[in-house]
Amino acid sequence: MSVSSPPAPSARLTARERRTRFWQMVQLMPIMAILVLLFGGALVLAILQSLGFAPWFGVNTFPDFSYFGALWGSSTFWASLGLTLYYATVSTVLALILGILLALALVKTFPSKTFYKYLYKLPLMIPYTVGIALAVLMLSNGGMLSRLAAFFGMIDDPSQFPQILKTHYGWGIIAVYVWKQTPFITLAVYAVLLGIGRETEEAAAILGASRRTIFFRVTLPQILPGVVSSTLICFAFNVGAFEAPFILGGGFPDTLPVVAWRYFNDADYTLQLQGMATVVSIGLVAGVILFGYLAAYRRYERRMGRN
Amino acid sequence: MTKVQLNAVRKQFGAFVAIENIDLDIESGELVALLGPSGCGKTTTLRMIAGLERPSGGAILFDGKDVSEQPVQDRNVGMVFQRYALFPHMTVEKNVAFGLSVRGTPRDEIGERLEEILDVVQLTQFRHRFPAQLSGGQMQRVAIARTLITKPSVLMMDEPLANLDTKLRGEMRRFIRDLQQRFGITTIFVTHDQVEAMELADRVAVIFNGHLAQYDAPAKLYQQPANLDVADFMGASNIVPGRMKSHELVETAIGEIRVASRAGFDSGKDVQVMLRGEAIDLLTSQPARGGVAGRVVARDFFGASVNYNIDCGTHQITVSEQARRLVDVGTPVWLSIDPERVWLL
Amino acid sequence: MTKVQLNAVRKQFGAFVAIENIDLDIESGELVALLGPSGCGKTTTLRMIAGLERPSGGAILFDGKDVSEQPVQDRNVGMVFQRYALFPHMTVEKNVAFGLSVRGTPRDEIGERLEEILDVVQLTQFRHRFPAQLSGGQMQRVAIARTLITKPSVLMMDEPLANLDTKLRGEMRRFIRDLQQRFGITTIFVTHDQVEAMELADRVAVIFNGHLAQYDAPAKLYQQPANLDVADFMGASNIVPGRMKSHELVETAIGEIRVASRAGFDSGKDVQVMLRGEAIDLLTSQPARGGVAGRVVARDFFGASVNYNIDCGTHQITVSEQARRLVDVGTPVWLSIDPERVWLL
Amino acid sequence: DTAQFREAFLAGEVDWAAVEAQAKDEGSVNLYYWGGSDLLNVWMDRVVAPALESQGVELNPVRITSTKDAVDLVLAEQNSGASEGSVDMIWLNGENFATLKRQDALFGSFAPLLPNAANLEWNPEDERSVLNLRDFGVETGGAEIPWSGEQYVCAYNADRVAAEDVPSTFEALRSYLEENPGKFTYIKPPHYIGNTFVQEAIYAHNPDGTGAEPFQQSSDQIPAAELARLITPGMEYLRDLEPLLLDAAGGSPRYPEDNAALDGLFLNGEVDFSCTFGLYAVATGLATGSYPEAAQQFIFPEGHMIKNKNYLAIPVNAPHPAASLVLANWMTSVEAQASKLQQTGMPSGIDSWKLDEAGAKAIAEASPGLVGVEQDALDANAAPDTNATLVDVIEATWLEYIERDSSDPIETIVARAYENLAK
Amino acid sequence: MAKKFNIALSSRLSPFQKFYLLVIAGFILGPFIPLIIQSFAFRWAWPDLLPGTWWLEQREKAMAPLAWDYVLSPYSRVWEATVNTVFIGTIVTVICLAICLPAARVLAREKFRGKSAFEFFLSLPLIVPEAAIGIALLMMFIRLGLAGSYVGIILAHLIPTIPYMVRMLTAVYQGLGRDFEEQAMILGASRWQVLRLVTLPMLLPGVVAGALFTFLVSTNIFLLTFFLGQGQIVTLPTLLFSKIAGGTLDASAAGITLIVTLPGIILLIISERFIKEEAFGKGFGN
Ligand SMILES: Nc1ncnc2c1ncn2[C@@H]1O[C@H](COP(=O)(O)OP(=O)(O)OP(=O)(O)O)[C@@H](O)[C@H]1O
Ligand SMILES: Nc1ncnc2c1ncn2[C@@H]1O[C@H](COP(=O)(O)OP(=O)(O)OP(=O)(O)O)[C@@H](O)[C@H]1O
Ligand SMILES: NCCCCNCCCN
Ligand SMILES: [Mg+2]
Ligand SMILES: [Mg+2]
Repeated sequence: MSVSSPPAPSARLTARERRTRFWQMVQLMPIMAILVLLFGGALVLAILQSLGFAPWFGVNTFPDFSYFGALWGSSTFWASLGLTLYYATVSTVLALILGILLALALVKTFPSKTFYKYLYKLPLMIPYTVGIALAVLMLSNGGMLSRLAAFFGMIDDPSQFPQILKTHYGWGIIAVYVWKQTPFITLAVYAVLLGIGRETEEAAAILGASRRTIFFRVTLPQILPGVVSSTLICFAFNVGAFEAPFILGGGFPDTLPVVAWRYFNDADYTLQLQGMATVVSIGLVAGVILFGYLAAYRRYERRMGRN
Repeated sequence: MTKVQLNAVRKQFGAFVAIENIDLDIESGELVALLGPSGCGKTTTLRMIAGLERPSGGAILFDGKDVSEQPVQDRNVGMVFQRYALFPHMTVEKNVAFGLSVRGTPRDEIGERLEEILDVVQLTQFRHRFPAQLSGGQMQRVAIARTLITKPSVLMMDEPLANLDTKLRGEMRRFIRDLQQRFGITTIFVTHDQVEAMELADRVAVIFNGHLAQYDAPAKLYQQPANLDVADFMGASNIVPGRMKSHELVETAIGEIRVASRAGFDSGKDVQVMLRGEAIDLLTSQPARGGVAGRVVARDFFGASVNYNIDCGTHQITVSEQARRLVDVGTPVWLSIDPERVWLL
Repeated sequence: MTKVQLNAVRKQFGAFVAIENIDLDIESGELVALLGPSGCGKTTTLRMIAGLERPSGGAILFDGKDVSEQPVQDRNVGMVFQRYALFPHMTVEKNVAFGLSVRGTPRDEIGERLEEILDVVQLTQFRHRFPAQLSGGQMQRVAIARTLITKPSVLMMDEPLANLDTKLRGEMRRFIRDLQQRFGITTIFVTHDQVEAMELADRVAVIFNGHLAQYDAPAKLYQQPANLDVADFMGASNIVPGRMKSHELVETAIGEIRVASRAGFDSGKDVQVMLRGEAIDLLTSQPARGGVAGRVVARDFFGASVNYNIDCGTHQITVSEQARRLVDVGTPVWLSIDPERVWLL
Repeated sequence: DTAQFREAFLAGEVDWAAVEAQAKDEGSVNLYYWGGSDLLNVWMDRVVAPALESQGVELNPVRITSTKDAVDLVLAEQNSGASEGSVDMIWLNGENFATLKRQDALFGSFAPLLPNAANLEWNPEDERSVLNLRDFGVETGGAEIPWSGEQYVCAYNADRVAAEDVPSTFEALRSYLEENPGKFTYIKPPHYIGNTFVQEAIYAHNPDGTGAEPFQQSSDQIPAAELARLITPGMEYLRDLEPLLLDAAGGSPRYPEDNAALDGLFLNGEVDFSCTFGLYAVATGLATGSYPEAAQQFIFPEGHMIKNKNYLAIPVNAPHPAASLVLANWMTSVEAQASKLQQTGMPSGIDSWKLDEAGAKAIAEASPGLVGVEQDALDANAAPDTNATLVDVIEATWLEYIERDSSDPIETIVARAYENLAK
Repeated sequence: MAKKFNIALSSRLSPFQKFYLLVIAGFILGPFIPLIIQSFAFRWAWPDLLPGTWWLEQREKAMAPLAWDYVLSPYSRVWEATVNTVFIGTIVTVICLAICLPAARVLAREKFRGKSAFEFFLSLPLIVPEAAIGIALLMMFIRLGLAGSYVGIILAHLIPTIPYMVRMLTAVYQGLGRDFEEQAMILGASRWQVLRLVTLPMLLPGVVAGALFTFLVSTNIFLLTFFLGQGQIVTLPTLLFSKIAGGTLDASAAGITLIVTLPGIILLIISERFIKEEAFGKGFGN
């Protein structure tokens, strides 16, 4: 990163300014180092490997696009991609809707509010794996809901219970993401809601707007920044997460991270680079979609006159 | 064009009583100011009239009809919020048109009324700007236009000028009064600035601690405050305790002061004598009769006027004069007090 | 007790010139106001004097010594920020003692000076409160005490009263002037309110757009502004263009006006005639000689004074009077103008 | 240093006392093992660690979820050029051993040099030595030492299946499933338990009727086309079975990821049978509550019940070679094997005929016992593993042909797998 | 009419919202009921609503510790994993705070060329999945000898946490304004005194929010820890993953799941009082 210096009236000032710039750099240095060396380095390494540069496995055919070719050329990749995006999108949208509804309820005053302010943050505080465990216990064919159905005489064999986990509809995965991420989005939206206050809503009411109109035309546009950044984070996580689709997914075709995992775990080492091509593809997909989303959002923001 | 009445209106937040039995009649087309110190309940009163807050007791009548059960949206009131509450994501135009467009007013009509109102508030050239791109005074005008375009029958403004500088504040006062008079809208505005209240309002309601302390025309309020609190809040500079010697004479620590006789103020009664700085003439030579003696101890030059602090022994008296001649600090002076303009409390 | 000089001080932010060659001499113990519209460079000037901003050119001298190289911590200046910048996590006491305790002043001495200063600003009983628990005026006093306790040789205040209501503002002005005089501290304060500048300052520096427009005593500034901009900013209500008919007579659209003769204003010269509202007497009958005829079109009652708008044909003239008698709107009047108090530009 | 020690030891120049002394110096040993069994984890901490402690070595039991992780680590560390890695010992068998061997990442032929090597049959003349000398058909060369012996056994839930309905052949299984669709599944290849089921199906459907025999050769010895011919009937059987498997009615059959998952299905009655490596799985499953109370073992598939061993291997870059040897030696002691059998249900890996009477008795007494089958019947129906190189091919074929439902003929798929393997 | 008024702008809940809140409570808390039961079960087969055999009935007969006996024994590694998780989370939080504070200050207050590019790069880790860098990072770390070490895991955890921390701190710095620091300087405070006496205490809500989030993200990370821990370093998410990877839960897995939720609950109870929700809003206000 280069530093700029406006036209300086005297040499003494430039020296002083240079000192300021230097201190700025020093302060930015540690996070730069971590992100450039570790994060950037790992990204570059992953890309290099997916292009055939892996001398430590005795492979060096760089640049070799055959791994991407093989990957993108197979229909199962696209099926996996479709599933990955499907799970990520549906759960993000559901979490978003539930989260906004919850945040809107939380700004109200009600007797058990303190309790709810603890309650809604609970899933935020505990790992995804816990959510997965809970899903297994509740939703599997041998799980609690199935047993309740049997108790009420609705089914008499676990196989009659509608399949929620281990299907390509991904209800289990979606349930876990929604369970875990609704609080996250709620927190972001609730915080933004507190920040904007209720005055504009009241002004709209006085001007004759109905509750619906107030929400869609006054409240929502104002909480949009919070909504956008929290959904971005959740969506990206959902695209890249492995545990839930691995444990709760419907098997072949798997989501891309699970495909990559299977490649990495296969005793067959030739699949390692294929795995790298897969993870790089995941990164690309997440990147492209999020950039698209962000660009659209920025355009919207500009239209709204912000920035 | 609506007569607004508050009958014994109360408001309680939990155990805290914010408004205690306020009665207030506002005539159709009148401009009333709610005046009082911070936290006295001005905003709360306004919000109850608007329907944003539900009274804990009493009734609010519009043209004699109880509106307690009417939702905000149906009261046809307008409100300009203290901090404008402009929609930050809408242009000036969209902000102003909002009230019409949510009512489903036809596009053409919205367009027409928009042109008209933007012209009145002189914002036509800023119509495509966003609130963040406007100055304080412009935002203020957007807020007013947004409210006026819906032709409310009652217009409310909550400290509409609190954030503006002196010059802009002056302009906006004039502007608001013009508009209000032009459309004849019943208007209630909230302020904690007595000068503003007096300049703008037909009548001023002074509220202390949720109680209505006085409700009168500005001149009356200024010259004949109902009690010491009001007097103090209205900026009465000189209040001297004394005792009536006769109907027309008060004995005070700074000397005897002649007053106009008034019912209820009989000989022997302990009173507070309120002397407005501009009701006192400063004489540099002892007058023939009466006149309180003192010495100038400080002089504040305000441009148009000068304030003198006169040491009269036990009390310092402030005297306000047109800035035509300047009396130096240290000069011995005599105060000549017009009996008609002394107020007893 | 320090004389402050600005010699051709400039300040540039990137390509933008915020301050253009300002020269300013502030005598030891003097109270100077920096006055000007928003964005003119007042704060920037103050920050350069404090050492928070480095001038792009010119020199700042304290008692004749260039302090350009001295860091903030060593200049022994005090500064009261516009929004007080009280440390919200410290009590009144901690806030006030901060400057001493970071210098490692012994506990005993801190204690003593704390008592003393809290007494002066009358905050002893609030010493254990946090800023959030104080009123505006109390916060203001904490900010001042926090600064004074370090015995700065130069005290700076940036719009210290901008957030206070009328009553409190009045009290604080008086308080600041008392303190400043008691300690004799060289004081510079920033304001955009001309009334405040005139009331408080020994001299006022008017800044427009980074230029020093005028630097004079308040009365001079008010009555004899250096140019139209200053006149306008100082709230001159009536400015009428005209042409000198003789040394002592100006021909204007509202009639002939008699003036005191002044060098440089010769017959035939085009001038602007500035008439202060309080320099005009309102007569309800035509005077013997001169007198501009008009009709009252508006009356604003301010309590202590009344403003009349007089329609004089092509111009409306504002006249300010003590509120002793009230002339009704519509009354025909004549303006009597004191030649000594007419200012030509 | 470690490399010198290795050479000296393999050359027989270091006597056991010296090994023990050096182990004390090294002080600790990092054992990487699949940590998915509570019972085994407890045993490691409760029995192995103190035993090593008494020899002056601290056991660092590293629980991993996939043996491949440890192999990866060894290879990556080996490739980074450092002489010492971080893995001292890995519990493994089959393909993972083959990988390490192929990459020259093994310590060398240490097993026969251990004092407790006496508990194992090394004589190639003796047929019973085969599982000590060959692992998935790959010669162990003494670079790994047997730790447990296992056999692939199925169990049924007697509350849900009548004894006469219990299948003993693949055909009977299909008939059962036609009556009771969805009540069976097997673990998903490439998990080794799933692979094993596939291998048994292939053995049973060997068109030549030679069962496991041709699959003992490596891929070098058996041409792709030939292999394809041999496995086609088995693969076809599995493909035909798919619509009868768990959840197949809902669209796609469900294959559990590991045996914990299969146990769960079995316990809840979602499936009626559970097949896994586990001679004593039912006994231990009943003892831990993870099997239904009425679980019984049965002979299936007749004549093709794969039996094998699993091993402990030392990587070439083991940082604590002497301590590893001490650990390996202790693990093959009667004491270790008996307590392992008793506390975890894992069968003994040493050969009972090589033990003295007391030793043999200790092992026998430690056994949790078979449930519903006899040892003789198990022995009678035993079959060997498939060669590791063929496992890769069969696994790839299953993934292509069954999981991905490829329309390519098996021959093509196998040929492709051969090519990939050659890369 | 009266009803409509209440709905229009009241600060009270609508009937739908009341119902919704109950549903949410069920959704969040409901699954914990079978979890708790399972942790005490010995054998709990379908379709029983309660275990057929309880752990306590079998406790004496068991060949090894079962259920809570196992979970609470050292064999389960639960304690080790908890200590690791909290230790790593704490160190990551402290380091993250230490390196993000100065950077956030610069980002909030200064302008420099390339700033927007830098800010964009800063949020990349939020959108690039961990899976995409995990294996490559592992290879780097193996080479550096950092695989399976605390240092390695802590370094890796900094990647996804820095963006959160920087966002929150930058937001509060922007809200803070320079006034306070300048005032302190004018009053004679040194750089260090300014930081210690004024800046840090005033940044506290943002620091708390940022630290809490960093800690949460760190203690939630599975994949990076799993790859880089190499089984040597077990944290609560990796321990639990190993237990439930197959998709079933036995009693000890249920017990461990419960233990894994404990630190979060404790943290929630401790921190809720100090949390200012608005502080999060600033970080996500974009
Ligand atoms: N929602 C509420 N809950 C509790 N008390 C409240 C609430 N709203 C207002 N109050 C209290 O009621 C009193 C009146 O408040 P109100 O806002 O009407 O004051 P105000 O006169 O408008 O003051 P200001 O000039 O400061 O705006 C205050 O003491 C305030 O603290
Ligand atoms: N750091 C900066 N970078 C660029 N321009 C600046 C900077 N600081 C101030 N300015 C500009 O310099 C001019 C003078 O600013 P300054 O803050 O001194 O105004 P001011 O007179 O104090 O105004 P106000 O009354 O609104 O506080 C303004 O136009 C402002 O935009
Ligand atoms: N690792 C990033 C996770 C982002 C999605 N959810 C946020 C929850 C944080 N605990
Ligand atoms: Mg208010
Ligand atoms: Mg300023």
